[in-house]
Amino acid sequence: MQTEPLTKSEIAKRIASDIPSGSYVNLGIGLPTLVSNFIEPDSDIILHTENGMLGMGPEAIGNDIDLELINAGKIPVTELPGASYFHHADSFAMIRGGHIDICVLGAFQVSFAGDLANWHAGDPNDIPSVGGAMDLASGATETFVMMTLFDKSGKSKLVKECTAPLTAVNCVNRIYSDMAIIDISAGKIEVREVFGISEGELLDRIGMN
Amino acid sequence: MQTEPLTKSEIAKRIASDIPSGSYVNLGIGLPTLVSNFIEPDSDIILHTENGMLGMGPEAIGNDIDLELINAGKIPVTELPGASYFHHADSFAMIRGGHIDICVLGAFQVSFAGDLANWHAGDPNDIPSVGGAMDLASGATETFVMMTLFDKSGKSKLVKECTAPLTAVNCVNRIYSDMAIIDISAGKIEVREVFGISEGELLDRIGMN
Amino acid sequence: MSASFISATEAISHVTDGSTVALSGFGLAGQPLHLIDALCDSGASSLTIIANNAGNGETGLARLLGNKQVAKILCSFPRQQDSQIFDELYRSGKIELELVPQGTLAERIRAQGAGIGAFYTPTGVGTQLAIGKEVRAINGVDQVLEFATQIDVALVHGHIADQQGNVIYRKTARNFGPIMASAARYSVVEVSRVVPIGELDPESIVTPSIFVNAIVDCEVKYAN
Amino acid sequence: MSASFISATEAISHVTDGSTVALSGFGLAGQPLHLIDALCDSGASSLTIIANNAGNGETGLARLLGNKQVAKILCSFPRQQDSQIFDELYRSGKIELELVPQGTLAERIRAQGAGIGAFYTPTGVGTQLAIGKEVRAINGVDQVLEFATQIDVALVHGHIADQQGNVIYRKTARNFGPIMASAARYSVVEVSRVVPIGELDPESIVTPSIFVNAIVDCEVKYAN
Repeated sequence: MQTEPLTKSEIAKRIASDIPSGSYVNLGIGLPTLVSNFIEPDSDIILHTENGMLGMGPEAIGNDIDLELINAGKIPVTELPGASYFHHADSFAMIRGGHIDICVLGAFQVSFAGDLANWHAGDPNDIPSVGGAMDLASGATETFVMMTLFDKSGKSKLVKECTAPLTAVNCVNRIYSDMAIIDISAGKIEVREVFGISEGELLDRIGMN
Repeated sequence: MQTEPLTKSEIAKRIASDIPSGSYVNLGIGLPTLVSNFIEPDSDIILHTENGMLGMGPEAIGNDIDLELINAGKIPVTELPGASYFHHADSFAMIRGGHIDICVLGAFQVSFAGDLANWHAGDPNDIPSVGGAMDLASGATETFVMMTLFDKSGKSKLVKECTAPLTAVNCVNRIYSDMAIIDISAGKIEVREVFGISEGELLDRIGMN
Repeated sequence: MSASFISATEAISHVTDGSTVALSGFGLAGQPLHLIDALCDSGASSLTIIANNAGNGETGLARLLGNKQVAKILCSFPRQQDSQIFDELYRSGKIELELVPQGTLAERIRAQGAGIGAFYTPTGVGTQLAIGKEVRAINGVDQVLEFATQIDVALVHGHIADQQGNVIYRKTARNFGPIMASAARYSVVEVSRVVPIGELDPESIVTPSIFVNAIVDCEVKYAN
Repeated sequence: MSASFISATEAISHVTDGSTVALSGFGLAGQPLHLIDALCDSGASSLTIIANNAGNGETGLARLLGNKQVAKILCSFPRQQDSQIFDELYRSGKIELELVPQGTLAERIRAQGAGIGAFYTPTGVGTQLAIGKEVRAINGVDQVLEFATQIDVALVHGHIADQQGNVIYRKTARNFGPIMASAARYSVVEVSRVVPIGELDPESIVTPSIFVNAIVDCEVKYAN
């Protein structure tokens, strides 16, 4: 057992190393964009950004910044050889049609059945914004969630039932978190690895024991 | 009154001269393709062919023949400046979405209400083939029919109700025929011009009197 | 009918009070800033706006919102770091919001342009955004019925047009432009350059002229 | 997953008895003749074919039909001057025909690729081809419900591919290729040339590599 929880970068590195060579991958805005820092240039992994591009490269710096070449988080990025551009309907045809092998999304909550809540924390004062999250969560072949396993007050984000509004039902295949990597398959949880916590304590804290 | 019925070329010429400058036009296979011979090069009329092209030029001859540049009748054609190519779903988005100003189609029968029958003569031994006729008849802003007004046995093709299988309901705006030009609007027939026949005799022969 | 080459002011005269206006763009990339400025100057009010976001900073769509010209916005992602003008209007109940998943927004626009009245999509099933919508199982997958979105005027940011009105775009500024141009009763594309007919490769034209009613040539503005 | 560069025979091994196979092409333009020849040689039988036409002359799709490998064809325009092989099979009841309006055929394929389960179209309302189909009035216009078409393998004729599997087409040979490539579980594109990654303009790629499972390079064959 590793004695320390993973840092955000370590989580991102684990995700990157688990993505098979040749995959088409969409990285959600926020935390998941860290994954791109750990994708090996020779891995043949191709990044999709829902605002109309395949073959997205690293964040642009200096003279490479072009305000008409941005990612889903509106950050200037670069173009890799083999890239292509397309309009929004075609971009979401890729997502909805099951052509994206893996998407990596952040989460407020994930249920034991794989339901995802990541677009609205539930506070009625918030301005609701969904973007492409629902399309990605329901459309990608596999959905990975990247998050801290417990919130700041220590409550588990992996829950029996989500209390925050859902993004999609039964869509999460795997959770990569600071404390554990957890598979969800056919409504069942399987802890693959723990970090800085024993499996027994982990199951206690998420209410599985 | 003109004393002779129009020839096919004369019908085609009339249609061409009635198409407003700047129109996007689809000419159906068969008789309607004759219309292209009479479109003035400076008329700014742009021809659409449903197999994926705007800006279609005249039939290709000699060294200009390219078997990957054909019209809906599979005849080699040419490309005019300003042409564009697109796939079949985009091509029929143009048709179904109401972007084609005028289509010119042949017909077996047209009803007084503007129903069109042009894809299947009704003989059960025929091999049924519809192509883009239904999409064009229902999708184009205006549908012109080009036909002889009477069949070989002298029966009117403009009928109270079509007996041949329909292509689309209430879609024909105008008939250009050898004997008359006839408008159909809100289920009413209006004879605009007759050729080699009096209006009274015409109405008798089509059963309108 | 073939495209006109007119000024932004002339193009915007097709927008009237209460019009539904689609604006291309994802954040600021592809937002038709020159056309939106003309729309601001026109004073047209009670507009319904269709766009992916709800404005950034103080320019473009944000300026239009700040002018109180917009009654309703249909979008997927209004909240951004610099969406303060929308945020204030929304929190004070001065603007109506219809929130739509981004892919459903794109497909509803595409459907309108393609003459498809409605379609079934798995996106959103079982969520708040599907409440009140018809659901149907197709091949064992629940799908929501979504309707095409009618648009009076589309204001689109393109890159280069030819003198017939064919348009190409630039990088991720393409985004919603082509589908909005196809969907509107009247489509306007602002471009940074107009070239003679025949200069664009027929294999590479993204928006054929059939989808374009007016081109606004901004070359002088872009050059400044 | 990224595209493989393989032989026609290897690509065709993904077709099994009873598979649904989509073939690009409008008449002979864009018909994937090399892949169809490999399909003929494979002997796969009881196929359902999706294509615009039902074969011309004695080659390509017509040869496949003549080989008795096809149980059913879904197309819009089977009857042509040189469709004698289909005509004979059809008249003798040896092949099943599902006739679909051309735009509906295209949209059913596009819907499958785009994850849209079904859609409403005005095409065909009130005709024999809508018998037994659901009809719904949308904004006062009757529309027919049409379902996405599942495809096991698409065989597509492209023009040039890069080594990542991005594809461009040539003139009206583009036709059904891009939508079929997007719709199939396994998509094969035959091309006349393969170029290094980076040689195709990112703005002009018609079928991004994400829609392509295998590229068959026919350069040698085309050169003959």
